[in-house]
Amino acid sequence: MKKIDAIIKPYKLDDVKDALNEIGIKGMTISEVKGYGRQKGHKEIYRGAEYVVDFVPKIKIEVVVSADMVDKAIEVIRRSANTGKIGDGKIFVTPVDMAVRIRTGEQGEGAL
Amino acid sequence: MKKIDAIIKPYKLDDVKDALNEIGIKGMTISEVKGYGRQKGHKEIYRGAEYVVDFVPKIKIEVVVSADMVDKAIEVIRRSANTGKIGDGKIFVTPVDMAVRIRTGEQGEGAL
Amino acid sequence: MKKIDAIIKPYKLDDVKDALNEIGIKGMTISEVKGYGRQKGHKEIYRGAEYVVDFVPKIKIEVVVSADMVDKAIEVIRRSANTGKIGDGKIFVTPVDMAVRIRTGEQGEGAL
Amino acid sequence: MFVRKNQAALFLSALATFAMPNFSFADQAQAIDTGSTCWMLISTALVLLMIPGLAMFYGGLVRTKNVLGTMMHSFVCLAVIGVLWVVCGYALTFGSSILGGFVGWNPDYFFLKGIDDRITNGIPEYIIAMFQGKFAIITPALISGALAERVYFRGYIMFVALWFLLVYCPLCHWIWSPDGWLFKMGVIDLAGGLVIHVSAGVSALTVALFLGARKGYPKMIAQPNNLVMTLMGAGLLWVGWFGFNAGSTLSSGLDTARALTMTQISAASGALTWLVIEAIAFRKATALGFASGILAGLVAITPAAAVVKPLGALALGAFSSVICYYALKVKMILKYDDTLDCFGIHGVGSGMGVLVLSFFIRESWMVKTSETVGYTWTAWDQLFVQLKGMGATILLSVVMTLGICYLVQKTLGFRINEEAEVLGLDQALHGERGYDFT
Amino acid sequence: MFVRKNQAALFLSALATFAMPNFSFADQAQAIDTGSTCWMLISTALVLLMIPGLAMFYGGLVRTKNVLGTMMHSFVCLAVIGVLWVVCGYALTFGSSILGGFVGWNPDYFFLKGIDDRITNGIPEYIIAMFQGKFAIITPALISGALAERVYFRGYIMFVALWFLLVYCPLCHWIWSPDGWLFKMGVIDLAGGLVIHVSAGVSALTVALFLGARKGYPKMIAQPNNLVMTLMGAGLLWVGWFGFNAGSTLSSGLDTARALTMTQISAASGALTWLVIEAIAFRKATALGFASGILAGLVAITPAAAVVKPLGALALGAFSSVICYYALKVKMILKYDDTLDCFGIHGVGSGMGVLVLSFFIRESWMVKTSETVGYTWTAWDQLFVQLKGMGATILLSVVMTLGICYLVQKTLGFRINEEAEVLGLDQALHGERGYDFT
Amino acid sequence: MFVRKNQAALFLSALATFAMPNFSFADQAQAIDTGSTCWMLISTALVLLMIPGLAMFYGGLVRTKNVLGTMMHSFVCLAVIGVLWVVCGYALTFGSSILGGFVGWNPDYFFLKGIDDRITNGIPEYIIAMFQGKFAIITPALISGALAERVYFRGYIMFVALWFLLVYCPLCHWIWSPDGWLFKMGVIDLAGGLVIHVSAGVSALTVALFLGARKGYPKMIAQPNNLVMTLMGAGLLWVGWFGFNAGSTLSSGLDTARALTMTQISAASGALTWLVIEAIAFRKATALGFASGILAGLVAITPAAAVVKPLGALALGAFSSVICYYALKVKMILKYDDTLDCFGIHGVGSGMGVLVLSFFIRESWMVKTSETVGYTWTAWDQLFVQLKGMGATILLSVVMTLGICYLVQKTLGFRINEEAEVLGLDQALHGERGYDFT
Ligand SMILES: Nc1ncnc2c1ncn2[C@@H]1O[C@H](COP(=O)(O)OP(=O)(O)O)[C@@H](O)[C@H]1O
Ligand SMILES: Nc1ncnc2c1ncn2[C@@H]1O[C@H](COP(=O)(O)OP(=O)(O)O)[C@@H](O)[C@H]1O
Ligand SMILES: Nc1ncnc2c1ncn2[C@@H]1O[C@H](COP(=O)(O)OP(=O)(O)O)[C@@H](O)[C@H]1O
Repeated sequence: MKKIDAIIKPYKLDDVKDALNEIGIKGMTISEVKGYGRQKGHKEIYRGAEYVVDFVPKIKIEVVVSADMVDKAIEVIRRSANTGKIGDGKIFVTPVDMAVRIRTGEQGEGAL
Repeated sequence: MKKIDAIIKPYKLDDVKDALNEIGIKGMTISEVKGYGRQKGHKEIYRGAEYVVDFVPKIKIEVVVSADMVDKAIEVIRRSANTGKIGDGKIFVTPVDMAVRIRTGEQGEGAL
Repeated sequence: MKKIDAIIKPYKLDDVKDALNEIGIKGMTISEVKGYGRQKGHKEIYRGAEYVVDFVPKIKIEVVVSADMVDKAIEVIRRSANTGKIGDGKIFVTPVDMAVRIRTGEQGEGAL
Repeated sequence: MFVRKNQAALFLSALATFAMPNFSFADQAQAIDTGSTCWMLISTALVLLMIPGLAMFYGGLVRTKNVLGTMMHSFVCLAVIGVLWVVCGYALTFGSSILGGFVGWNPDYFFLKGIDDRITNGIPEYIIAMFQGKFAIITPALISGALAERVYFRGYIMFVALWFLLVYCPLCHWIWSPDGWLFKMGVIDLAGGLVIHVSAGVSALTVALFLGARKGYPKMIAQPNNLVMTLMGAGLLWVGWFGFNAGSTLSSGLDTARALTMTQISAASGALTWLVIEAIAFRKATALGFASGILAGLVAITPAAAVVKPLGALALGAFSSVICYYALKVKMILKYDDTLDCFGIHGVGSGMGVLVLSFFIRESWMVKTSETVGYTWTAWDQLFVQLKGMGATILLSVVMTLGICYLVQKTLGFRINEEAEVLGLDQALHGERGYDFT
Repeated sequence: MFVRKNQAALFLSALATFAMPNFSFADQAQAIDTGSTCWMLISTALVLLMIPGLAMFYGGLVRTKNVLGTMMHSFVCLAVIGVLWVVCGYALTFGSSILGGFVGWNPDYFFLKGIDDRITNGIPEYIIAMFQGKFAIITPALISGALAERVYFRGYIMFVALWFLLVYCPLCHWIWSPDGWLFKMGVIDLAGGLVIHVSAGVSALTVALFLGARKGYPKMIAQPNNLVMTLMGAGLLWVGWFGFNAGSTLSSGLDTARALTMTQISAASGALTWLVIEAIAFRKATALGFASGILAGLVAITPAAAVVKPLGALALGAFSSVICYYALKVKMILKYDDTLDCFGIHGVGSGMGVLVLSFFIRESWMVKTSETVGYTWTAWDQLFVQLKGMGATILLSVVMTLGICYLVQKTLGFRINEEAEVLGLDQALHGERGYDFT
Repeated sequence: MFVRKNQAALFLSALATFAMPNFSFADQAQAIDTGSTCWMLISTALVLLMIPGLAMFYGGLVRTKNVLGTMMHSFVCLAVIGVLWVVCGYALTFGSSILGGFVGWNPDYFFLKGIDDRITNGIPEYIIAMFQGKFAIITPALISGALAERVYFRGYIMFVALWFLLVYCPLCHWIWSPDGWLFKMGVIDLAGGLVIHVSAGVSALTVALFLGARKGYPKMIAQPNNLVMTLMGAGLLWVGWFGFNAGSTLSSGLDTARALTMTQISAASGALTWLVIEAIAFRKATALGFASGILAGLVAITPAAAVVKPLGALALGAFSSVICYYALKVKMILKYDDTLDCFGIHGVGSGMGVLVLSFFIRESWMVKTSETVGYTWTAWDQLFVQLKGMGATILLSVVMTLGICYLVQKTLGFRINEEAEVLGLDQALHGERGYDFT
């Protein structure tokens, strides 16, 4: 099994979720994160002073999938999260030794 | 060393924390996440319209443990987080190459 | 490639970010987390009762780097996040199989 | 005192209660009634309180990224209309008819130059002017509910300024100025069922249709960022409404007490009704529904507060919640994006009140009017008058608002570009964030 | 004017200050005192402001998942009691005694049918009725602090409705109606130390014991979701309290000024005292403690505001914070779950005020009363009267409240089921979330 | 009534309007003017409302970790100054001159012992005392904007107490007491341009320089935690300001209406101007800028509200926003840390108003004054008087504030230690968190 961390633009979440659903990935965990990178943060104004906010709001999607699903999942995320603009985000794939479903105790892919 | 990511129901946090403490795991990092899966989100009402919220609040516990503690930790989390209802969550185990304690620079298991 | 998870004290974020920038690491993702460990939480008062808050606010920095950058990055984080006081945090290193830049589809280190 | 009630009504209340201001000097023209003056001072403050109240009510209902922009839609009227009112607004509304009665004018009112020591019915005219000004400020702010989350701020400012000059001023003159044609016709509109709520509601619907829906609507689920603040806002609005309605009697007497009483009763009745409807429909009672019921009750009684009695107030509040609730259902079917339901509540609820009040008028009032007109005045006679008033209001509002929308769109721009809409008004137009709790 | 002060006190203030309303007409029955009328209008608005104020104060103290539900506990009284008051509340409280004086009744007050142009002491009776109604609305809302985070909304509504009819109406009649037996006995309770705060506090304790503690209490640490809002609420409560206490003089004169002054002083003194206690106990000064001190000072002066002088007000405020602080300590030992300390502050603090005021009464008042009764009236005589009043209040509150609790539990259900309690009221009962800042 | 306006002005308004309170009894000394009394009661409540308003305004601008501590800086004045005022404040300010006129004293005012049934100009003196007390409470609270996020709470309390005794009391006596030397000189300061805003602003700057900047300033970017609350606060401040300025006429008449009118106009003009400046500078319009413009307009009109006319009010509001905007720019160059710009807005804007009002005074007022002084009184004559007043205010404020700062620093400690500053005031000093939305 592999864990896919996808860091995307917040307003793309629904598209990505639906896209993953279509290829049968029906579980995921998301969190609000802030990103730093090429994409420059926006300007804010405070009593006549203008300053740049370094960190940009992003959504991180964590989804654990069976090895054979990885490429498909990556492809799907790429397509659905892509806007062609700087800051679209990244996808990282990391190994997973084991997965357990707390409710049943099932292990491995059956737990997904 | 292994990293255990446990996604649980928020109100179970204290139980899990205490359970881990009992087996001598005295450090962990938690974050608020939102989950998507079999468990359906709750209904909300807005001016006469009813709609379902897809994502369910969850707590993610990240705890890095020495290899020999993994099974014990999983077992303990399973027991303490279990309610038998859909949405109890998952446990994922991933490999860790190295751990460092920032304060002292200790490396490996000594850093935990 | 490796993923470095650094859990640090919130007010140290800017120092760490700048330090990483200096060694040419120009991308990272951060999130607000809560930590539990040796560092005891602070006391709060509620209508004459005093109680301890177990979890301490921390910032988690996730940065994926090429294998050869890992030691340098760890060293830099350690130095910039260190205050010598309990609760300075941890650095965890985990393997990364693949990285993809959503915008371009670039893979591997080129995606960072 | 004649400004806000048609003469029969006033006359009657005078007979009924000797409620003439108690002057301390022979020279009445100059004598101050400290009590009535005090009530007008505080009523002005109470209506002012409704602006932050409205900003909180609306601001809590939008998405976090638009909270400041939405609140600014209410606040900015304090500045823009606040200044315009002093410059020419009071003259255009309460001056004597010009242009065939389309608006009024009075050089003394231009920059409020000539009223520095004028006193009417024991009340300094300055304070009357300020009180009336608050109504001019809040009306365009109400419309902002319909265009929330998707307009340029500069375009919005141009819109409210023009709307004030081309819709509010004429309408206010017609209905509240002693020589306004609808006033003379005997239209009953104590505190602005037509002048404020129907005009705002109908214009809101027009703007909403002109602008089109927000990106993703209606699929996009509502995400009120702060219903807690919306509740606070509803509370402040209720408080402010006492000044809004009871202050409109321009005195501190029996009619004032009546207006406040009916306002309280109708708001309570509206809130209770909405609660019951939701309890039946969903077996749940939402805070937003409750707040909507409060508003439904308040807008319904606004035109009627001085002429109906407690039973009438109970009825108007209840009717209003029922009809507004279904108006919102209809919106969901027609799928137009009156974002915060300015039309669905202010237009529909207050419109209902303007008409239905005809059937709940105090007997003594009807008797009196019959004497004045010389034949038995029935509810149907009054209803007919009210209908004429509403027709004129709707016509003026729709036509002018459409014209203004096109003008704004062509010049400064009205509907915001997609990128800014996605980013959110706060960041794109105001360079700020509403909250930063990290 | 006689409603809220026993006759001796009134008489005296009249002598001392000629503070009779200044009528403008011979026919006093009909003449309007625009100043006093204005003060009653605004006092009604100020007490209304206390409802959102209380909702904010309480709402900020619960966990995020219950914030809307908790605020609705206050707001819903505006609708439920607001309507009941018009239907029968005013008749049951201020009508002439029936059922051997248990409650009152007056057909004219039924649906406020018969007071459309009635004026008393220069003030339209409508506004008196509305002012009194606000007290009826806020009292059950206070109790909601004791049952926070663990009741069904439907059950809560049934509870407040019954409690209003069976506890508030009788008690209000006994103490504030001219023919109430405790009124005649000379109980001093200007603005509701007994009628409002002791009755609410004692009932709150009863409900808390009946319902039992929340899941996880007391181990579960308190997690106020928004102390910032609690502070705002405390501010609004203080402002509203000026109308609450000073409005209770039903005039705009010397007694009014006295009541407002003592209210201000006692609140300041209470806040300062709580600050000092915490500074000593923890070397910290909490915002919640400060807000609690404000409330402690306000509830303590409520019964006494018109009879004590500044020194007395300083003392009552200070005593109140000390005794309330220790009452909360006791709660932690006994481990009952009066969640937001309605008993610990309103019951204890105001109860103290009701009794201790006896020792701070204005000399002139004592002299006057002595003349009335024909022998030297001492603080101890007054204390004895106050004790009787308190005894009756406690007895009625405990017995009726218990009965109502059982009834509600058996019918609609009162204590919420565990799953919903874990989920939170907002989601389970209202289908909403208080905040969505994402 | 003489307290707040110099005699010429008063005299004139009397002539112009017969605005003498309407007494109901021959014995004027004792007769109550219920209308004016009502306005003073409500004005007191309105100024009280400004404390939560200010707490919200300031509280929203700091970082989350300091929100409660910052709000407490405003709230605690209600307790500390609230009690001190009753004990000796009123005596020190409005008693007759002692110590060569440095302060006043009147044994009757000590603990407000001797005014229990005193009535002046138809208004119970108690309420005058309470109204004046609110000004004493809010003034030190304003200063807290300059020392936000970096002082010990205990040190802050000591500071405000001493500042009240050594700066506010003398200054208030000089300018508002009938035998104050600046009052006699004819300084115009209706509601506290000098007494409140310039004194607070100048002292704020002094404290800011004494304490030095916060850790990380100015590199550390501003992170207002809740601009939404700041907007709410600005709204409440505007509402409260009506009581602040119009209440300062100590009556309910023509001058009152004038004061409220000019206040409304100047605030609107100030807000609009700031909006325009930002639109030009950034092509954006910030909510904070708008709120700052409201404040700029309000502080500028505060000294002038009763003497200028609408055009003057428009001008003062606009000037104020321009000059304040640039004052903030200068701050960024000089890099001193007047954290929430108490000097930059209250000091600069109100200071401008105090001087520039000279050129907008109502003609009739100038005529009248000329008669009084016996030669043609010009704007320049008045400006000279105003300058003297400002000089005295600045001198007293700077010298005393510096002294107090050193004393506090040496005794209880003023500037907080670095660790606590990093941790945040809420956790370190109050043991609480402002929000817990998890
Ligand atoms: N080395 C990295 N490790 C972890 N996250 C990264 C890294 N580089 C970028 N990111 C995340 O990806 C987001 C987008 O990256 P950015 O360089 O801004 O644009 P792009 O994705 O187009 O290259 C960043 O906001 C950050 O959250
Ligand atoms: N494939 C997955 N990858 C990551 N997280 C998942 C995955 N599937 C489920 N989860 C997480 O586990 C939570 C519980 O899963 P769910 O299917 O709802 O119930 P159950 O755990 O009983 O199977 C989800 O809310 C989500 O946060
Ligand atoms: N075993 C662990 N797994 C994951 N995170 C941990 C672990 N132990 C500690 N942490 C994180 O590191 C933070 C600091 O650890 P702590 O023991 O408090 O101090 P120190 O870093 O000085 O040893 C904790 O707050 C927690 O967030």
